[in-house]
Amino acid sequence: MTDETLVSIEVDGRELKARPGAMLIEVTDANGISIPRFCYHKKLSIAANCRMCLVEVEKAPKPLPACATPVAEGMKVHTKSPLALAAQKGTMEFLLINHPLDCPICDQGGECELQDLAMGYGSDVSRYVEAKRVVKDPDLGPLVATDMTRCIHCTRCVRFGAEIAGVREMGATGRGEHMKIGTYVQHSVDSELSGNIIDVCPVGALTSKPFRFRARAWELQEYPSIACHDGVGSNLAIHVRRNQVMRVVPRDNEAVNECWISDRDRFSYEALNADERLPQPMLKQNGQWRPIDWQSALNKAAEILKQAGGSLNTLVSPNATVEELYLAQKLTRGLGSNRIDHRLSQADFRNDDNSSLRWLGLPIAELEQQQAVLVIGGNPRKDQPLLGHRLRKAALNGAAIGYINPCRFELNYAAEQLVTSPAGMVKALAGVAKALGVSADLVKDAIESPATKALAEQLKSAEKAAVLLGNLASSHPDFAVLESLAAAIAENAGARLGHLPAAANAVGAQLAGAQPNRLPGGKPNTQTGAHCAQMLQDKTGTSLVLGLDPLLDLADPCAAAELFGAGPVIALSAFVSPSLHQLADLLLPIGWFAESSGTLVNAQGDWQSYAGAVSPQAEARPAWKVLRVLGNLCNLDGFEFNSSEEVLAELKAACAETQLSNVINQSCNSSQFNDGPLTRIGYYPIYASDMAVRLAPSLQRSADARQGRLLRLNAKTAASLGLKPGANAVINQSGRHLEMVLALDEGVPDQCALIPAGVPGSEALGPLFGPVKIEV
Amino acid sequence: MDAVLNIWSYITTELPLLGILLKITVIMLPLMILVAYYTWAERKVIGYMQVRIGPNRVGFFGMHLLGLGQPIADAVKLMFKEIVIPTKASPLLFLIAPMLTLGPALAAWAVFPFDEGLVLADVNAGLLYLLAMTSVGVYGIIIAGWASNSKYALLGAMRSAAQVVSYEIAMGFALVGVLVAAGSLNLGQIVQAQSGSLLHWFWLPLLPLFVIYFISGVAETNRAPFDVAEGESEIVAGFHVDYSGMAFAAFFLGEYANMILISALSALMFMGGWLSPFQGTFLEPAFAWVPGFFWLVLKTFVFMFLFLWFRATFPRYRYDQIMRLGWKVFIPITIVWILLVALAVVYQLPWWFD
Amino acid sequence: MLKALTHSIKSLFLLELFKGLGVTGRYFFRPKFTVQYPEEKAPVSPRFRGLHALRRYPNGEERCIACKLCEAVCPALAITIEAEPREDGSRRTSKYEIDLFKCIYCGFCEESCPVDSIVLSRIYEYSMEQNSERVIDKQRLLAIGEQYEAQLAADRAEQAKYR
Amino acid sequence: MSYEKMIFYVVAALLVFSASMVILRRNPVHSALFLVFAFFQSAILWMLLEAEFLAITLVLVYVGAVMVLFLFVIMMLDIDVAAMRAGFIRYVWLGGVIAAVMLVEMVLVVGPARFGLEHYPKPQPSAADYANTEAIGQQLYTTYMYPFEIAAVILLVGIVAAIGLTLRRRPEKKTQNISRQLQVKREERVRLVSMDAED
Amino acid sequence: MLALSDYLILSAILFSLSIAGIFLNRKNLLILLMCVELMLLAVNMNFIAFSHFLGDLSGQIFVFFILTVAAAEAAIGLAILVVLFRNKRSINVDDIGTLKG
Repeated sequence: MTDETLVSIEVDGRELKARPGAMLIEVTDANGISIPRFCYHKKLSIAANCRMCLVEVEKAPKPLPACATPVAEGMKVHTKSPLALAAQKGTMEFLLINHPLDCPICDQGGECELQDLAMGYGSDVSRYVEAKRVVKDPDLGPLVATDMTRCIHCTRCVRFGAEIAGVREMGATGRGEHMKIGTYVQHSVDSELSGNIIDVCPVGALTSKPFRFRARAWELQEYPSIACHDGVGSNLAIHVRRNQVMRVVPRDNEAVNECWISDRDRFSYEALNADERLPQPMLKQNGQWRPIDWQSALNKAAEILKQAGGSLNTLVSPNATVEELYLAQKLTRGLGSNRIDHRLSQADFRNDDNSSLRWLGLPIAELEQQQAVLVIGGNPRKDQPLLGHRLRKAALNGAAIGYINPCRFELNYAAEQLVTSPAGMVKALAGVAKALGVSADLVKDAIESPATKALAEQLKSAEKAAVLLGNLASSHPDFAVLESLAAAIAENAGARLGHLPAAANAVGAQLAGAQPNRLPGGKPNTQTGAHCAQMLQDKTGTSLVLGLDPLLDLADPCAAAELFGAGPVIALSAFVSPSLHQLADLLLPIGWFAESSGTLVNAQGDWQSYAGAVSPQAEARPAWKVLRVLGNLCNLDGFEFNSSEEVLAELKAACAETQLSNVINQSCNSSQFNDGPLTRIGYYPIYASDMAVRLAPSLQRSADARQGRLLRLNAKTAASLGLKPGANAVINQSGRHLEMVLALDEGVPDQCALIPAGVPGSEALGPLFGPVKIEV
Repeated sequence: MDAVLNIWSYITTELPLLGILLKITVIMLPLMILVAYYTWAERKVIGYMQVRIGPNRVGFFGMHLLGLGQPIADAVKLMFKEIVIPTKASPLLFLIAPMLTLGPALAAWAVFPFDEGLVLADVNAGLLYLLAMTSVGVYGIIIAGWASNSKYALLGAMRSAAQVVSYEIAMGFALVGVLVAAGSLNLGQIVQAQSGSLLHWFWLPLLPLFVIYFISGVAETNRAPFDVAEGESEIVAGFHVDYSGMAFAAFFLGEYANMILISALSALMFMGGWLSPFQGTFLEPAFAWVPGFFWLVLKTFVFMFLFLWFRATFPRYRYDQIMRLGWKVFIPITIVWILLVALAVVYQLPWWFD
Repeated sequence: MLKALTHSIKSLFLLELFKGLGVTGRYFFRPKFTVQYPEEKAPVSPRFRGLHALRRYPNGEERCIACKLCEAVCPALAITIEAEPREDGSRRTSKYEIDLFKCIYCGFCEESCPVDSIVLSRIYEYSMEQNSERVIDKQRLLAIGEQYEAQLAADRAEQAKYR
Repeated sequence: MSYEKMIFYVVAALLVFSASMVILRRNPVHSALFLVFAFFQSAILWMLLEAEFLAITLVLVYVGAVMVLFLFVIMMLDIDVAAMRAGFIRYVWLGGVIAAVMLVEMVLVVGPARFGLEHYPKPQPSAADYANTEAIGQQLYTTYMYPFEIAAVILLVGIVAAIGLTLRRRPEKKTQNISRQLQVKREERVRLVSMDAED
Repeated sequence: MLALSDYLILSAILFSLSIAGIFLNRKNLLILLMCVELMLLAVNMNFIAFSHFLGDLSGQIFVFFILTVAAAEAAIGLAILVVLFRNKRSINVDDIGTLKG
């Protein structure tokens, strides 16, 4: 923008240049002039209902709210003039009429915007002698605590729900003295971004329930960190008191998470102090667990590893840091094995040899500028909440969003959803491809319909378009075909191809070489090895698992149980779970998240490093140190690292010339999956995505977690099986049984069952997609 | 009574060694008790001067008795305290030092006449012996300071040793005046030389020497206002900072025994010793029955009280001022006065020196 | 000249020293003011800052609301507070400890308390035999508060107008 | 064995012991303290020889003054003891041999053969009113008047020389003149100046 | 009865010891000074013994003078030592030559 288009205004005697149409408060904020405010929030619409930002504008008859006054050429503004101050003081007095003076018991005390401004604008004694208003607190669920008497009706939470979360959960009822902010009808706030209303609330009306009363703002030390649950890599600030993580709040980063974070990132810290933390190394002897000291545990581990040699299976969590992944692959390859993988839920590896390094395909911030997006097999709203939020922003800007899914998901914006059975997804996608004129090989089974044509047309006509493969696509048994088709569609429609990574470090794991076909730096590896599915098929050898649950985190728990039953299992884990207890032979406690330093590579390829905020609990040690020592004890070269930075530097050097790209060299067109009489659609619910999340009590109490534990069928299928909603149904897959409560969901196609993975009991099931029997 | 005297004379004549030991005990025991109660008196007197009442709790048989049991209680407590020997200290010297302080202070009493002829060893060079003994007392201080292996202790020892040695000169000169006036080194003869009346006592002709002698005595014993070695605020407690229990108590006993010695010597050499203050007046016969020992003790007590009175009154001198007083004031005055006294003796000027 | 002369005479005859001795000598005979402590006790001000106590409301509810202002204001870092919601959901401390060895009895905690919960009582005669007893916990603080509530309440009421 | 003899042998043994400690101890403070001890033993022996004045003077002058001075110097100087002991072992045999030879020669000369009791019988005990101090004083102030004066002058020279050697003028050192301070007058501290008022 | 020779032999032993001491501690000026004092003590012992056994006070008078002069000697000796130490941070006899000029 050139200078000519700017208007010049004068604020408190300072000449300022401003974009025409900008609100006064934006200009003053940008120039470091502070104007008090409550209802204004830079990411929310303007309400101008708190009146705290009243300023004097020359030639205006009354003070004007700075948040709702557009700048005009030659405007003269006084923010500190007697008139402005009197107006602000008056506003403050009105606000304080009904605000309780309970700062000492208010969790916001010490970081409260009202408290801060009252210090400047409030008076010592209230002139209001009447009784104060009392408002009953609505129950907003397990995450957000309320104290609505303190509410000053800024409506930030209401606007957040309507504009950001996309769910009109909060609202104001009544007028004047009787105005209340609540949920209309009694229900909890279930949005996956609901925690952000804690941050936007300027007073202590909405506070964090897990954090409730546990610490005061001034006791907390802040450490920057990175979220480790999804591919966004949200920037976090960890608040620590006496070496204990008390809460997690967002850090602004416009390129990644703006100023929001998902509830999963915000509340998963509770797992740090869970009872399931592994306090010290444990060894299983004759079926009995007994604690041992670190030295003998490490010696024992090294002994097992040296014995295993080339037959070692290493399975690493894609949420682990690149340092850990790098050391894990170095250790595995140093021992002569190339059996390492991080793609735990992927079923189809046929594209391993002809695909490049998968990533989002475009910067996160550009998602919201797309005009058409086709999401194949994914529900970004729940799987990558902030990517979902970007897509919602795009949709609100008029973009056409299309989904091809084995199930209809509840979205918070208008989108075209094409729902078919899992095998039908390939055909539907092929239909889209055909409509775009993709070559015959790929589209031989294509089913064309008006819907596919419309999707194709949207992509074709859009200037900026993207084709995104989600979690359900990557765990689909025909992932290679879906990916090839998506690539072809993207190419033909002039769109960009991208993957929505399921885990925090899925991109980084490829760069670290934590898969058999990639060396560090993403360089191709031709040495024979075994990927995850191969290992599950071979069912032999010693296993080393890092940061994952050996059953719940793998696509096929039944096969996994056999694999881990075959040989000794060494587990590096921060937590102990029933399956670890049952299958592992040696448990080495490691630090998780805030307890060690590390680096995560997010969906758009940002390397984001963080330092530890607290020391690991009990005898736990940072995982990279454990791996380093194991390398030393196995007499391997190149394990002389003194800090995680040194590990990172070595990996970064290997990655110096690596480019992320989603190019597919050779298409795969042979579908290998067919629907059965009743097909399972397996998915990981939002609060079952990894071990830590499963152990965060507040998240597990939330509505999403409850919903995620249900079996879903449509009414017709249920009726044909003789099942009633709310009844227990017995799921039978791979000869094992699991009882689950049934819920009806018309979004599920006929002859399909939506069955969650990663929830308690699901370790008894087989692969995510496949035939399943359901009985009464 | 006669039986006791008989046994006494038998022991002293037939078993001289045992006799000497007995005599020593007879002198030492009351002296030690006096030392103990001197500490009590000090706390009491200073307390009174500061409008307090001082120790008043520990008594005997359940009665408070002005706190008379206090010294005993203190002694018992000190006896049961551990003597901590600092690391890298010289253990032998560390333990010898307190004895070296106490020893000379007690040894000096060997030549002290308590009444006419009532003396353990009637040495001709008694005065010289006293000087020798007081000068040996410095060793306790120096060795304690050095053996503690502490900077504070060493600094304190250096200070107090230098002070003691300096004031010994003034003190010695003052005693030379006495010697010249009395014409003898024998303490008994010095007292005899003062015989006559209150005005014949040496305090009058040797007034400056008397004052200097007593003040030097205060300085010599490291008492207030010359207690820079103590100097709580600067070197903690001087040379005995590392001492505890009985080792510390020995220093304490030595200091108080020295104070009593100085007081007794002042009484002896300037205030007529055991001579009655009413000698030569009409009251002399009326007090003829009073034993000389009583007068000596009375006079000694007056000086002992003065020690306490000084401590309650005067603020501490600065170290350089102490040295200045000793070297630049006292020594010149004593030398001049010795000259005057010598002249007076030679020319037999007034009646004292005839 | 005259002044120098009088000064020399004064110092020669130690006049000032004798004056000093006179002063102390006079006081030797003055009546003594000593308070015979265990039998007699000096009066204690209502503002006296002695042993800490946690008070309760007359209905038995503990006053402390875990605002942690005392912990924040304590210059000696003697106070340790842990808080969490009580079973009924109200904000209460789960741990309230004062290290009596660290405490300097400045009374800031009392002054900062918005609910008059932590107070410094008039108690100054207390001792402990074990080092670990120096940390007094919430139970003991409340017990002290209950025991001396009448006195504490009276003192607060009397001082209310000056605060 | 008589008292006298017993005392002599015990004291002589202690004297020889402490004298050898003076030369053998590693720490100069210990050497000095053993020397003090040696002086005490000598004083006792001198008492046996009826030289009570000199015995007390020995204690007074040597123990009370000279050795205190020695200790002062030793303690105040930060002496590297180890360096001082260098060559100790090397010269042990030389010192030992020379001392032994000298000792043998001297004992041969002064042994009982020439200076035994038969040659020099025990002198008569002096009279009861005999005072050693008085006798020495008598001699000093009569026969030996001039040497006495000379000795006094030598002492004075010693004092002056010692002070002259060790006195350092330290210009940076600040001292105060107390009597001057006490007699200070107001005029010396405050100077009243009349100045024109500035606008 | 104690003979004169007893005293003379004792002083001979003392004298020999101090000679040995001078050889042994030839670097330490302090010990050297102390050995000299010890030597003078031996000499004094001789004088007094002779004085006693010959019944002549002159010996004691001489000892008196020796004491006086020796005190002065010790004072000056120590003064020189202090000056040496102040300049050289050492009391090694070898260094004393460097005090010249």
